[in-house]
Amino acid sequence: MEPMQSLYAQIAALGGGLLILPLMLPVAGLLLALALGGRWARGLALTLLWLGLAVALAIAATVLYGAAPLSYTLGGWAPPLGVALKADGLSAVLLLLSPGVLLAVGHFARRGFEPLDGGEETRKSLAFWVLLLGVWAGLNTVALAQDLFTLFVALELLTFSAVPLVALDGRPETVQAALRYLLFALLGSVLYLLGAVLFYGSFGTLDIPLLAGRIGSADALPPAVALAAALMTAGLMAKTALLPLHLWLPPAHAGAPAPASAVLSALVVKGSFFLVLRLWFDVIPALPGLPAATILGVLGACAIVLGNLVALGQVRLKLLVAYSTVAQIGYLFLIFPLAAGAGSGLALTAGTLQIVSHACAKAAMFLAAGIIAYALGHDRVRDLGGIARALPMTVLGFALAGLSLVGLQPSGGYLVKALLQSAADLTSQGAWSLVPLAGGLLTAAYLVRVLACALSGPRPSIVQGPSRPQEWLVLALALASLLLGLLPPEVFGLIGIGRTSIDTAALVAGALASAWTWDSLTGSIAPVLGVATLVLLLKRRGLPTAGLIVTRTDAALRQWAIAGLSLLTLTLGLAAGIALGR
Amino acid sequence: MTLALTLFTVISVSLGAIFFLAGTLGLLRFPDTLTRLHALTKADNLGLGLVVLGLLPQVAWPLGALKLIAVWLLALLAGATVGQLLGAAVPPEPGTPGDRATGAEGQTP
Amino acid sequence: MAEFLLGAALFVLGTVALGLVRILRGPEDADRMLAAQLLGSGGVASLLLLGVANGVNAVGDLALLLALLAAFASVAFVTGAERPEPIAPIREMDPDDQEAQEGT
Amino acid sequence: MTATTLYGLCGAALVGLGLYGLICHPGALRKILAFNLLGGGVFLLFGVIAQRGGGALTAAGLGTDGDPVPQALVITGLVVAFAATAIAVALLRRLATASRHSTLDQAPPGDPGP
Amino acid sequence: MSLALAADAFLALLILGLAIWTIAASQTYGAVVGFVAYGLLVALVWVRLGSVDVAMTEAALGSGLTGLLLLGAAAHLAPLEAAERQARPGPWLRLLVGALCGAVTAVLAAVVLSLPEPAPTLGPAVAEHLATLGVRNPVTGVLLGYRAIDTLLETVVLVPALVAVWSLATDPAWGGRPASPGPRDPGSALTLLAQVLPPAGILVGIHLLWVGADAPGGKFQGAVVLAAMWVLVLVAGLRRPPALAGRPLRWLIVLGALVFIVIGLSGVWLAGAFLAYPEGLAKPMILAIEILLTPSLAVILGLLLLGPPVADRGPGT
Repeated sequence: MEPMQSLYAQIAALGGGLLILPLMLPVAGLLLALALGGRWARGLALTLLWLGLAVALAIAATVLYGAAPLSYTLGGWAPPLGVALKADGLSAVLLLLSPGVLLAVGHFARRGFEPLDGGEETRKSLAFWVLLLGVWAGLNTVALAQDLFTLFVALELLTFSAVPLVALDGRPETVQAALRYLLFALLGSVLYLLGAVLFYGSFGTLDIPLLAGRIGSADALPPAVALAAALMTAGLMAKTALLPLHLWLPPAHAGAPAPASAVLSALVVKGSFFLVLRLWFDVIPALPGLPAATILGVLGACAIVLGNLVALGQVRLKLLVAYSTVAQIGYLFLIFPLAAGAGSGLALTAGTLQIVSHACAKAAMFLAAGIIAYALGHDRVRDLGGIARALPMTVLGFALAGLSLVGLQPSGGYLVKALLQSAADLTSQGAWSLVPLAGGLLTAAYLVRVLACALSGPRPSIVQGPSRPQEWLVLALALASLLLGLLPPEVFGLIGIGRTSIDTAALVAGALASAWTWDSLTGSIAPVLGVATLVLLLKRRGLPTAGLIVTRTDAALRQWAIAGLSLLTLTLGLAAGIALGR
Repeated sequence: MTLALTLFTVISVSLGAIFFLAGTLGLLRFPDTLTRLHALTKADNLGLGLVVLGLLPQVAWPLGALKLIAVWLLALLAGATVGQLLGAAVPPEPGTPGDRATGAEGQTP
Repeated sequence: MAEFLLGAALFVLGTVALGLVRILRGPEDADRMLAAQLLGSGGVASLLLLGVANGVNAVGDLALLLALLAAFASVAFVTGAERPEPIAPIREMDPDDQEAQEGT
Repeated sequence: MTATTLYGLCGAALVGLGLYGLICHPGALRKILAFNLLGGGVFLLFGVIAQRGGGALTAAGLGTDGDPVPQALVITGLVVAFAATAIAVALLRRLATASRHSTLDQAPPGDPGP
Repeated sequence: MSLALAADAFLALLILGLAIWTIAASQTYGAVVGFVAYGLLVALVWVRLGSVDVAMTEAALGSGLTGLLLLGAAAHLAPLEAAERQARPGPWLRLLVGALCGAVTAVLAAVVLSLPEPAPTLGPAVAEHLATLGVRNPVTGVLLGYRAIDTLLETVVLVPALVAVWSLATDPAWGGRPASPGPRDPGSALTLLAQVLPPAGILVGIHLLWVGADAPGGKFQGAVVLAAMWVLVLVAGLRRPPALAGRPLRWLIVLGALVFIVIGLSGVWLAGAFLAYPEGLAKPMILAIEILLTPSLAVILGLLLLGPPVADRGPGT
């Protein structure tokens, strides 16, 4: 214990200076990886990620045990003139999550993105690792920067690194998916930037704490603030792919190589969502009490229901997993109407845990789907027969990750559901808590559909099997999500640090308190079993007409012009919902 | 002396402006691409040259004047090149649609 | 003097802007290019006039920059089409899917 | 009516035009063009805000004396927008040569469809 | 004064007219030409808005290099335009989108007109500390002093962007050279231009970089000019584009940003903060960063323009 203490004291003495490391490690890494070339890129990226994980742990520990955020002014110029970095609990969670997931994905991708035998660089062996470091740099900057424009540059860093990952295998349909992703994400960025411009025009600063102070001291929200918040929220929603704006996500996430899909689904969409959290909880904490929050909640609910239903009808496994991401993004936005007043702490904790839990689970599912697709040479759900015999560990990992999404104890999904339930009860908006229940059942339905296909039938012939470590990594990610609730409750205290009067550790402990009672267990397991039987009984039937309607709706919404229309409507609606709410 | 210089500037700049006007009119009124091209490159080179000439007495020697002359020389070079490049790219017989410009020509508003 | 130069700048800009009608009317892309070219040299002239009128040196630098890049649009006009891998006018496409479907 | 008001209105109109083009034009290159107009509108609005921040100093006319912070940010933004355009054009060229497609809604050949 | 206002109104209307043309033109090539002209006029607006720095960047990058990129693409994609037109959304949908865009414009205009008076500004604060940085151009002070992190991240952003463009190469072409036209007729106008213009251009680029500390100009503007000259030489076929796997080229690409980081880190020990400059050394350090960033930026911008590598000498791969 003694040396640990002194190490901790040394790290704490560094204080805010520690924050330079997560900012500069990935940046220097990506520059050096390009310069040194494909022979070194992989080793460099993995080494730096391990180093980054250690730094993130140190920062998280300092924040947690110091019970105060770390901050740093760059260049010694205090805002509004300069730019400040701050690591509060939320940032610390993202700082930890990114290298964690990236390491798993990176080790998974050791095979498939390696240089040639002679050490000669290939296209994939350079591009993948440079872009992976770019994603990491973007996420870390998103986590730490406190300036709306610096955050804009960080978002662009994230987008520019994520888009080419989609098109890495170069088939025309993935190139098209990447182009669609890029253009829609750029539309989102411009709206975000326009919002930032209006903030600067109104208050003469882009620094989040200063803005919060100046907005909070005004009597009413000026129209410029309402429009700015609406533009930024809508732009970020476009980048996060919340339901009517999800046109780019399924083809991009399903078309990318498996490790890239995992990164895109687990982390990249969370980067823009993280900024929604910053905007709604830090810049303008009054927002969740306004009608605009209901808009976000309703869209979230629609995403959960529609996304899951479309996933249920998918023919291909990777598209099924991609639509599951569309649905899971819905949970993230469900928190905003529940964050009004007393529900704030519960909602924020639920949102943060959903980020973490979904990141691990979805990374596991995409990697598993990738293994299966490589092994069989295709990923048609109907023809998965017997794959569980050939790849038992992979299918187990897929199933466990799925259980976390369903929300069984003690998974992260369960915690999210329980916290949302408490927040709904506390703010007396009970209807919202029905959505996660329905979502869980639908998730169970498509999970059972996949597993039923995977478990039945004879052992198929394998085109290209996974390596043992790859299977272990899938399992590890799935378990991380499934066992999230078993972490000591004090750890969850991290989330609330930097915010007054929120004890997130206590909130999580409260949500876990009733997790293992008989009622609660049967309450979660019985409906899932019911759905499973139903699915197995109906397995032979084709797609019912209701399914056809859902698929058609989804296809219509994914037309570019319709999505653009939705984006405009949403922007104006949110602006009205903010301006008229006061 | 200053009066003479001022007068010089006024006359020269005005002449330059008139050449620009002539160039524009040529661009709008001349019948085909090649004649428009030739009228234009001459007019705007001369126009810019006269403007530069007129401004010379009004700027600091020698740096300001050098910059002005450099601008004019660069514009001359650009004008000559553009004339050559576009001239070569225009289809030989006026009126025949270019290979890139197939389709709804007349519809442009 | 400053007023005269300002007025002259406006006059030149106004005149060359009239030429923009060529961008609308075409008919050849080369005609459109000519209008842009005229706008460029007119813009340079009016910048020079403005810079001297207001005594701002940097505007002269801007004019220098514009004059330097003036020929580039036309260079792109001539060279743009001749990049490699041209798109064949009409041809049955042959999907270059050498890579198997395994990546999906 | 002052110059800043005028350019403010102009910027707002450019945003509207850019949005329309980005949403309604089927061709990807036209979308890229529209994106550049949209970005130009946003930058122009930022410039107007910088100019307003210059206050009485800029009333005289020319000179670099608006609020320099937005001006610097616009320069950064322009570089980022150029990089975005370059990626988009490269993707589009690749898509067009590989599949003779330059739109986003029609699936290129070889796509089994969702 | 009203003359100036009339000029502003005229300029604003011209810009709107060209923007409408860019959106409404039936042919993409014509639309791009309109966009190039629009960029020129926007540069003039920036002069009117009191920022020659931005005007230079807009003229060189926003109109110049972007126009070059888009003109090339428009020519390349011209055969596909007929198919595009058939994919237009229906008239009602366009009408609806148009109405909503109009609404966004109206709300935005109303908000912009209602921004607070007197406008909040950081102008005085920027000017107050400018002497500490040793530069006289406030925009350079912001870019390399107060908000150096944005500039650093932004040069870093260009690297994934470049890798993104490169990653669109085919596997066999990886590490090769971007497409080049091959040698041309030595007497052609293009060759002549590519021989005469670059020396002048390099001088102008260095001039812009050099005055940047005290007057409008700086590394971005200088780098764009240098990039344009380089591309001109390559397009004219005077030189072959570099092979993208070359070590020296790769190091040149990252050199500027790496030096920026190293100088920034040295600030931790010398001046007490990351990206801070020690007293008295601020100006030389800022100049060092600018000078070293310029070639890196120029190479990156040029390579972004040149596109992905293609298979060596294979006609029409």
